[in-house]
Amino acid sequence: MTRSAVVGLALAALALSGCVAPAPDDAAYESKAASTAKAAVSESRTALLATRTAADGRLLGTYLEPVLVDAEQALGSVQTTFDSVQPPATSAADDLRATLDPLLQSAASDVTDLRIAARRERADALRSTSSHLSGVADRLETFAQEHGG
Amino acid sequence: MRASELLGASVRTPDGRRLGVVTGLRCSLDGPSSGPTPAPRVRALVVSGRLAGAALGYQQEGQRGPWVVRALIRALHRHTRLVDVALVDRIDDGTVLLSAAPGEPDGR
Amino acid sequence: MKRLLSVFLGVLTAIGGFVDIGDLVANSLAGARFGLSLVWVTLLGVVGICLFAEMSGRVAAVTHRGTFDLVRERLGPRAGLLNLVASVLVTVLTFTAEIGGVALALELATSVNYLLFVPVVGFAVWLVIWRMRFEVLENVFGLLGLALVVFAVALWKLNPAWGDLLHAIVVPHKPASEDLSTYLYYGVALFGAAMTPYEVFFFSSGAVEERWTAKDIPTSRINVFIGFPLGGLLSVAIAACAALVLMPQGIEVGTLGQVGLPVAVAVGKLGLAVAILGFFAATFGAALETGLSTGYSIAQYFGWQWGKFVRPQQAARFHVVVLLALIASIAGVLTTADPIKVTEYSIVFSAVALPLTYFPILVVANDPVYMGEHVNGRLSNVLGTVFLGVILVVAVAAIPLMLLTAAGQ
Amino acid sequence: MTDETFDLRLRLLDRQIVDPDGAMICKVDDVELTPADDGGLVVTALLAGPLALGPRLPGRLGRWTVALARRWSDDPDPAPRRIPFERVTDLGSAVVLDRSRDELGVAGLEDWVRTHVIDRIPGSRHASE
Repeated sequence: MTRSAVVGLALAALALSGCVAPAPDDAAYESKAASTAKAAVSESRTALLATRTAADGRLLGTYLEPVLVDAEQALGSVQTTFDSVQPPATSAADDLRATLDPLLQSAASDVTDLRIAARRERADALRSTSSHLSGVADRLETFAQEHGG
Repeated sequence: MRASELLGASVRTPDGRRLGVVTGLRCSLDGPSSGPTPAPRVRALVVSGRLAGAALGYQQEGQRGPWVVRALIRALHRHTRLVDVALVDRIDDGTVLLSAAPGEPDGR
Repeated sequence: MKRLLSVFLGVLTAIGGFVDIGDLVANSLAGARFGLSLVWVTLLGVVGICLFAEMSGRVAAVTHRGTFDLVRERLGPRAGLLNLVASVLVTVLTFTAEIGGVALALELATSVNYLLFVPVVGFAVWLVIWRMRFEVLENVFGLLGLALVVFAVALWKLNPAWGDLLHAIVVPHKPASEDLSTYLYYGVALFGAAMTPYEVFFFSSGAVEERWTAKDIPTSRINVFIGFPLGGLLSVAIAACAALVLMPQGIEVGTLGQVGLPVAVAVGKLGLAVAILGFFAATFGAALETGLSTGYSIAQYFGWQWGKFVRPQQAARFHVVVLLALIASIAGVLTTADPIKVTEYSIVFSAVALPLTYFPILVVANDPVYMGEHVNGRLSNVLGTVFLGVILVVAVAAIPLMLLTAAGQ
Repeated sequence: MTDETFDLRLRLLDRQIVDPDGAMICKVDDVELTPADDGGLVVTALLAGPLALGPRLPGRLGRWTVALARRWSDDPDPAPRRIPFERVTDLGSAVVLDRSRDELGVAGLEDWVRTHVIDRIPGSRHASE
């Protein structure tokens, strides 16, 4: 195999694995935080939309659970990926992390609660968790917008 | 001999000049065969500068479109000539040696 | 009357069979992220697939030879083999994505994890390929695929401002928040999804399976020129639903469940059930097509007997190839690689492989010795040449765009 | 084929070979040429199988194909499968022969796969329904 082919394969493997190099500076870290928040908004709102549609009697019972499970898993991996990035040693980076991390955790645990309540068919729990998650999603969205996402 | 030994072989004149490579084998359908179909008889070697694109069929009459492809392939093969098979002296490990230099390219 | 009915049936199956997992995912993804600003790519792709499907159908009807038979004849054994390897890799990747898609559709219908369905789905695919007559297989899954019309119903129920919708399609604006490279990357994906090469292998080999002759060319044209554009409209409806329901919420599509959500919102439970049926039929039908196409391509290159018009015993190597492709695909899904991600890669690699399929078809459709009076006309050639240029640009740009955008992230 | 002359590479090589019923037999993987008494080279046989295709494939792949086919064969000096040109009844979009695959005995792998794999699966002898 020629060297260019090896380089090409390595590049392809890097792209396919979707992994991110450790953030080198504040700007890159901020952009990573913003895209993380955006991804979390997407998953939270998916869970919310599905739950709301189900509450309106418009979603099949079997459909809700896989959608919630997928959102839960995706949120988990979004958070893990963000946490695996080594933040630059600046107070700005620490602030970003201190704001975003609790929001991610909150969103993840809300979606988990939704999934549990959905399986138990607890309408009241679904409603209260939804309204909480809705607030978290809005804050995540604001965060993403503020940081250029 | 197999046809594939001829195709792609380079063609040289007795004085060692390289004419190109064999890109096709012009046949007439009048060879001896004990079956219902007369056997193809190779009349001439199609000799061109390069092999690429020669099997697409643009060196034969009739294959016209699309225009861009035809123009490209014809440009690649503009120095194509037919070499009468009677001029072949011997075939040696990927090289066709001619017994005499053929005439000028027939312009196709 | 009977003939009219069969033409009508042909059109319906062409519509229902148009959409596969790649179209579902790519259109929903692009709709949720870029609104309707990429619909023009889908429309372009539909024109392209119509053009080349008609050509390959005509070639198959006149010569009774499948696409790869001719690919090898025109490109020779070396370039033909390279072409074969690339096409088979892409087709098997698509096969994997379709099987994953069937399993995901079943998950949405039952709440049972999709991985548990994979062996059953694999066996069912094999059984249908092994036992069901070609015409039956094509019609059943084509007609069931029409269930996806529910996306058009959903769009109508969402009652959008139609004028704005049309304007967004005709005068596309890239959303300001997105990079140009990302926009183009998704354009490549949509183009690859609309023009997937296996559709042409399947269409031309199907013409041989059904023993078409030159007399069937008009029927084939009706199927292609009416069925495919209407199928393409389903793709547009899927994109529009995502643009109307998911985009305002900031939802990015990453699962099949998200693709169906707009239907639930707009139409309700029954509509959603129909959508799931559509997902199932579209992916199962496409799984059959990709599986068969793998066998068609390899058998045609080597000159083996292929096809479902003979007993399996008489096409032993063909059936073994299909079986091996199926086993590889099942193994691929069971690695737990996300089927939606597999789909995204399969359509981008399809875009890379496009010229390999379409160039030889264009050349053979121009061969007067083969085609006689059915040789390509001027319009086919002008459009064919333009599309060949487009396809080449897309194929060359696909991988650099993928690396540049980290696969659209 | 009404052309006065035609190109062997374009019209014969790599073309599908079928039997009188249209059943596919193999490809024209290569063509055997023999010098004729009255001049020129005449096609005397069509060659098929890995031993004919292998030498036409590039480099290592070609050599491996040939080596593998040699190992597979019982014959100490295996040759490609040879179909005398007398068998050809028509040269069109396919090369048509006057015998079936089984009568010609040219498909080793197909027979092996049929006996060892396909025949063992129920339903292999029946047409689809």
